Amino acid sequence: MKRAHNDRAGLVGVSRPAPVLQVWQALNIAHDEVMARDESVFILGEDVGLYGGSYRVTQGLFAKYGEWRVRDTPISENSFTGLGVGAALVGGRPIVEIMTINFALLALDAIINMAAKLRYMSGGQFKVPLVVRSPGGVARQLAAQHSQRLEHTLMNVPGLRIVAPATPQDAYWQLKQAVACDDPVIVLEHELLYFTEGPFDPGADPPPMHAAAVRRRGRDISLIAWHRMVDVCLEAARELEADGIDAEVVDLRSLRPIDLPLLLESVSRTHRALVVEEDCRFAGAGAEIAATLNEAGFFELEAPVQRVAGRDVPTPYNARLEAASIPDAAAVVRAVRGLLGPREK
Amino acid sequence: MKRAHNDRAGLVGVSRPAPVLQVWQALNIAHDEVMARDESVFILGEDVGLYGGSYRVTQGLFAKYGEWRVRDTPISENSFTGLGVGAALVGGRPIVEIMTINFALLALDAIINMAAKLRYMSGGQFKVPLVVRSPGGVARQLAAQHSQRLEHTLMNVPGLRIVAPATPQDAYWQLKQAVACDDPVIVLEHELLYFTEGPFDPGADPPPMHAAAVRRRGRDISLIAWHRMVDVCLEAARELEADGIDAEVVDLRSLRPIDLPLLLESVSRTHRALVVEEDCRFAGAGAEIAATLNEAGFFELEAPVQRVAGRDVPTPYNARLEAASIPDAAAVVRAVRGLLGPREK
Amino acid sequence: MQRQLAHQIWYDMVLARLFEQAAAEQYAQGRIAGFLHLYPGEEAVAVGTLRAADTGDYVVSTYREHVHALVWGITPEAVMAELFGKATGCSGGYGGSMHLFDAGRRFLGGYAIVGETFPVAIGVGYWLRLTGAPDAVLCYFGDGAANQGTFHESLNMAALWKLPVLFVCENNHYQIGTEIHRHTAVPEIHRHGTAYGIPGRRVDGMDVVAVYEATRMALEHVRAGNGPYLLECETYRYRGHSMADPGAYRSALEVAELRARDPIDGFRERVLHEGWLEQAELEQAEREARAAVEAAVAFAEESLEPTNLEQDVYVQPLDLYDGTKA
Amino acid sequence: MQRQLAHQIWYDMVLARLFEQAAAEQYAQGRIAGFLHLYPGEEAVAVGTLRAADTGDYVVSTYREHVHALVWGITPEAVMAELFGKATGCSGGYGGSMHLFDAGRRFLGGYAIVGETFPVAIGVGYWLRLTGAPDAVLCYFGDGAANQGTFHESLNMAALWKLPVLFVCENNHYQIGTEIHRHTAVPEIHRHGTAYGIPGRRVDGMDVVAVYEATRMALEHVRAGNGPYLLECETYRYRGHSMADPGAYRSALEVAELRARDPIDGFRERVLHEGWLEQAELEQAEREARAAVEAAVAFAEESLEPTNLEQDVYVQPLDLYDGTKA
Ligand SMILES: Cc1ncc(C[n+]2csc(CCOP(=O)(O)OP(=O)(O)O)c2C)c(N)n1
Ligand SMILES: Cc1ncc(C[n+]2csc(CCOP(=O)(O)OP(=O)(O)O)c2C)c(N)n1
Ligand SMILES: [Mg+2]
Ligand SMILES: [Mg+2]
Repeated sequence: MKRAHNDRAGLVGVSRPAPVLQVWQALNIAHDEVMARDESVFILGEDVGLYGGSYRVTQGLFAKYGEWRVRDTPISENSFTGLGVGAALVGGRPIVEIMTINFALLALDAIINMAAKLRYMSGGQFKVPLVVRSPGGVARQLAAQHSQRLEHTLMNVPGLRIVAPATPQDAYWQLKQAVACDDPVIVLEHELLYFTEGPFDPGADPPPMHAAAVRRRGRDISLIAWHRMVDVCLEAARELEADGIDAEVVDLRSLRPIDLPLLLESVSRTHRALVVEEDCRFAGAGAEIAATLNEAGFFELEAPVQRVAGRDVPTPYNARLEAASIPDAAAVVRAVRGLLGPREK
Repeated sequence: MKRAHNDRAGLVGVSRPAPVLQVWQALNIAHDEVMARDESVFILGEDVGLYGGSYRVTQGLFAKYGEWRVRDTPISENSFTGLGVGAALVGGRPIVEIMTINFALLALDAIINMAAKLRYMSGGQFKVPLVVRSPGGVARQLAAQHSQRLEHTLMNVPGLRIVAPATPQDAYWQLKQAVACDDPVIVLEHELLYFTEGPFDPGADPPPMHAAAVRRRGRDISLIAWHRMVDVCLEAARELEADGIDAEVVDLRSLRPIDLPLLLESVSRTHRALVVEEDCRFAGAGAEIAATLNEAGFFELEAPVQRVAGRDVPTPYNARLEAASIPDAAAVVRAVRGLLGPREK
Repeated sequence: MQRQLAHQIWYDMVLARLFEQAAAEQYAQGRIAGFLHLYPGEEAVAVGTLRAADTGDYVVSTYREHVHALVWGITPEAVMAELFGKATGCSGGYGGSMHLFDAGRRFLGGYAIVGETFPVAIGVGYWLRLTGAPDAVLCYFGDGAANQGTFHESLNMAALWKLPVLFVCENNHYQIGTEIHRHTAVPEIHRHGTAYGIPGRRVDGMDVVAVYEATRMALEHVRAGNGPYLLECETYRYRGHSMADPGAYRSALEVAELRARDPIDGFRERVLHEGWLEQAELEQAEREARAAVEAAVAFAEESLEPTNLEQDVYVQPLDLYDGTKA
Repeated sequence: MQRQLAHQIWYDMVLARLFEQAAAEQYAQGRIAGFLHLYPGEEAVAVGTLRAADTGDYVVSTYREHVHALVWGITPEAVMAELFGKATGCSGGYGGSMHLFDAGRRFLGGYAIVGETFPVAIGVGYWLRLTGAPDAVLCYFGDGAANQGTFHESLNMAALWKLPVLFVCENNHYQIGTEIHRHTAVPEIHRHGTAYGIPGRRVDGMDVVAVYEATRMALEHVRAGNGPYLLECETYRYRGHSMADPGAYRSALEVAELRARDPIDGFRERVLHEGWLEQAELEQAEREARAAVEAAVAFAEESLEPTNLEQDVYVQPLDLYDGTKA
């Protein structure tokens, strides 16, 4: 017997429409919609089909679209990502899921040396409408080899676009925008956000794919973050209220490009900024954000942009050490006090 | 008949001692010395043996030390780099040559997920005395896939050390220090520097492996660079003299860690800094240097650290476009004038 | 089979099963976290191969390596404490379930990226050849790992340079939820050796005696300087891929059929039938194993956690500016 | 063999040889830079295989691909202009010798990282299967490339999903300075197909007729829905690996022996012996080829250079702050 919800686009893995969804559900719906609309879209990756994806994102799609459009692959990351590149050159719009970003280290030749460069190297003859999705970040005690963050590596690559949705609504919008885009887009997802709930309105008008969003207005400092660190900043902002500090929280949503106009507008009001990132501090993504904002926002900033970031260590397994290796709200609060304290008193 | 110079350590590929050597010769001598001294050192890579290395660096060593200590490998970058990791765990001191850094994209799992993490993940049980050498950078019209720079990617990895020698003397010193080091060290070489000449004194005392060096003293601005951009800065500094601008030029020599104390000392005298890098600007190595220097040197700096960097494009084949894609002395001069001009007039 | 060996194997197999059950329980109670990959059903492979090896040999394993570690002599205490993330664990609490190490015992991990065991193993093999050491390397990998590029690259180099590596495929027919016929064009993994001139064979991985004997032969080949060997052990995992996987892609029938060929039950019958050991001895060993596992859990629980986040990133620490020292 | 085909093949082979000679000269004169990998000695492979293909097929080649491009119909002008880095080149001067492309002709490169052709080819093959198109993909690679992990990974997927890909090994016995017995344990590359159930054969790559016929058969197999095929062409390059390589690792004797089996000389003899063409026709074709190459050089020289550095990085340009717009 066919499950009724398999027949309606937008609801493959989710049993009924709801104003509140989890991130994986929003991604699932987005996949279904783009696949229903455009036959050139297909998905490939490890266990995306029969299994439905490690984080359920592709649940139900294999049954609905069949094995040629939802393809379970062997453990051959470089080659199946490169398969996506080849198919994109000749008319396909592949969505490659790399099971976790840790395994993307094996596929960087396909991403960096092929997907990102083929258009330019061919003098503009090809488009490469490839989407590579991958969960990453520090989750729950997955240890050093499974807690990678590759933002900094991918950000440096001309030819790529990178989005980093943190909410169900953004995940839905940005995945659809990524698939519609004729350039290769990396969709970085965070392993701890898949089961986060949030408001969801498929009918709402999306902002541009690379626009940042102000999640909380504030006067005294701009906290700049993405993925899970947005929540960490919001929590810190609530704590800082007690000190009479009114923090603005910006969710970048995109890492290449960075929405610099929005950041400049924000610091033109707050005059101070702190980048909060999960990745190791040294040469992390935050370095680029801080360096550019210092240059471009010089006349607005009262102090150089500071960073609160992960410690420069591989991620330890032990829970306490793991927690200590990445920023939490307390660390953000401390840094903000350090930045504002001496000047305000 | 045995060639006489094969019998003397230090002169395998070079016919007689000289006060002036090219970078490849200095590297060749360093290899020979460490191999003669320590039987646990062995070299592996594509064409490092019979052929003597693409840039002659390992010339003569195959004949002298035999195939087990100078091993020609198949084109299997991830596995032969991983082979180096395995051997390093059990007592070997392998020097892996990755023919060019472009191919290191294939070996990043071995470097990042294994070499850099094994000591930490094992609770400190292992040392990983692995050296990975690789030439990179924009050379002469090698086009997008062969003009990669991976500084930013490797810099972000806890567990790695990175050196970037630009002179024969530094190449000699730093390779020997890298081999002596019990941590994995990446030796980034620049393809256009192998045949650069410079003074060479094997008896001189080396500075610490990660120390930066002031190549030119100056009062007005600190130009911070490494590899080929050091020469570009020196050339710019000479041009700037005409404007009455006295630029200091710092050769970083090391990218993880960065010699921050030296940079701070430099800006404490110059009060302005410009990072000059060949890599693409967005999220390049310069971002980290600028961001940290802005934070740590805030009270010394009169303006935020600026960057002159490669354009955010894949490297084009055409010679003129290629030249336009990376900084030259004129670009550095322009940036310095932009930085100093308005304030001095 | 010698009495003593039979006893050892029996104890190993029972300990393996009980240890993994305890780990599952501790995970359910929240004392173990992360990805936990268990071994029930596959015991005969680790036990049969490792009991055939010499203590001078090196072992390179995957993220499903608790049993390899135990058979190789890492104490249940040290393994369980590692799963608990304690400082007394065999990786000091820094590695966890997927990264067990014991340098002194030549137990080299514990690799969680599929396909990493191949290059590490040939690296050790290369070093053994270079130094003329008599030892061998046992390199474990799953059926799914055989599709990773490193399999091909490393087996070629192993063959080319005649490295003393025994490649052991733990073919449990699944790559998480993907059955072998859906991930490998030629699912007889041992046959892949022909592309490198590496001899190999398939053995019933549910029969510990068969695995033991095949390993002895294979290691003789390897030690004699003939280069690598590829031993494929057909086996089955009873549980999902990890604690996060309910294993819904397999039919109950399939699981039941395979459970009927349980390696522990099979060995018990064999032992009693051949008269290698008495029923009472088996029971006594089982009690000892159970006590060992209980002691391991207690030890892990009581142990302290590691406290130094920055330790052992480098042999000589680096001093990176972190914004707090200015 | 038909007269017309024989004529075409003759012209292709001669053009190939003359084009590469001209490229070498232009390189020596500094009009071409970068890495320049030439094809003399190997002509029969590209010509024999590509003349057996249909225009609807896709071609995926390496950095040693000038001749593939020429045979596939990219004009000598467009190829030479690309080597000169001119805007009229087949990649607009952005790609150079190693990155020739022609989207309209389904010529998909031009990959300079060894082993990249495999995943690209299976990607195209996957798309062809998905859309039910009748076309095939020709995927070129060298003997050295067979040791890259992507060879293994991609051939497995090609076999698993029966993708219409003809893998053509240009086995010239060298990976730059490393002879095949020193880089591959089983140097009969076509035999590697057995690890994936992919049929294959070895053919004399110095004999263009043999290559042509083997390719016809192989493509029939591929087009009939049987999945991939692995054709190994044994050949030889007369020059060093690239213009930077003097080729000192080979003996003069070895080179002389192979030159004695020159594919162009061989085909000339065959053509005359079989009476497919007259001597005068051969000479006439040679004159035409020579004229075409001269015209190509002149065209390349006169052409303008590309001027826009930032063009075509993206379909929709990104606006990254670069420090000059503040
Ligand atoms: C390179 C890489 N890709 C994907 C994964 C995720 N993953 C972990 S185990 C596994 C399946 C491995 O199957 P197999 O090799 O048969 O070993 P088994 O788990 O069955 O013992 C996958 C896909 C990984 N850890 N590494
Ligand atoms: C991944 C990678 N490693 C190394 C190189 C450098 N390199 C270029 S061609 C080549 C040899 C390739 O040999 P083969 O595949 O036999 O092709 P041939 O050049 O003989 O046609 C090497 C090592 C490269 N381009 N890519
Ligand atoms: Mg398996
Ligand atoms: Mg070759």
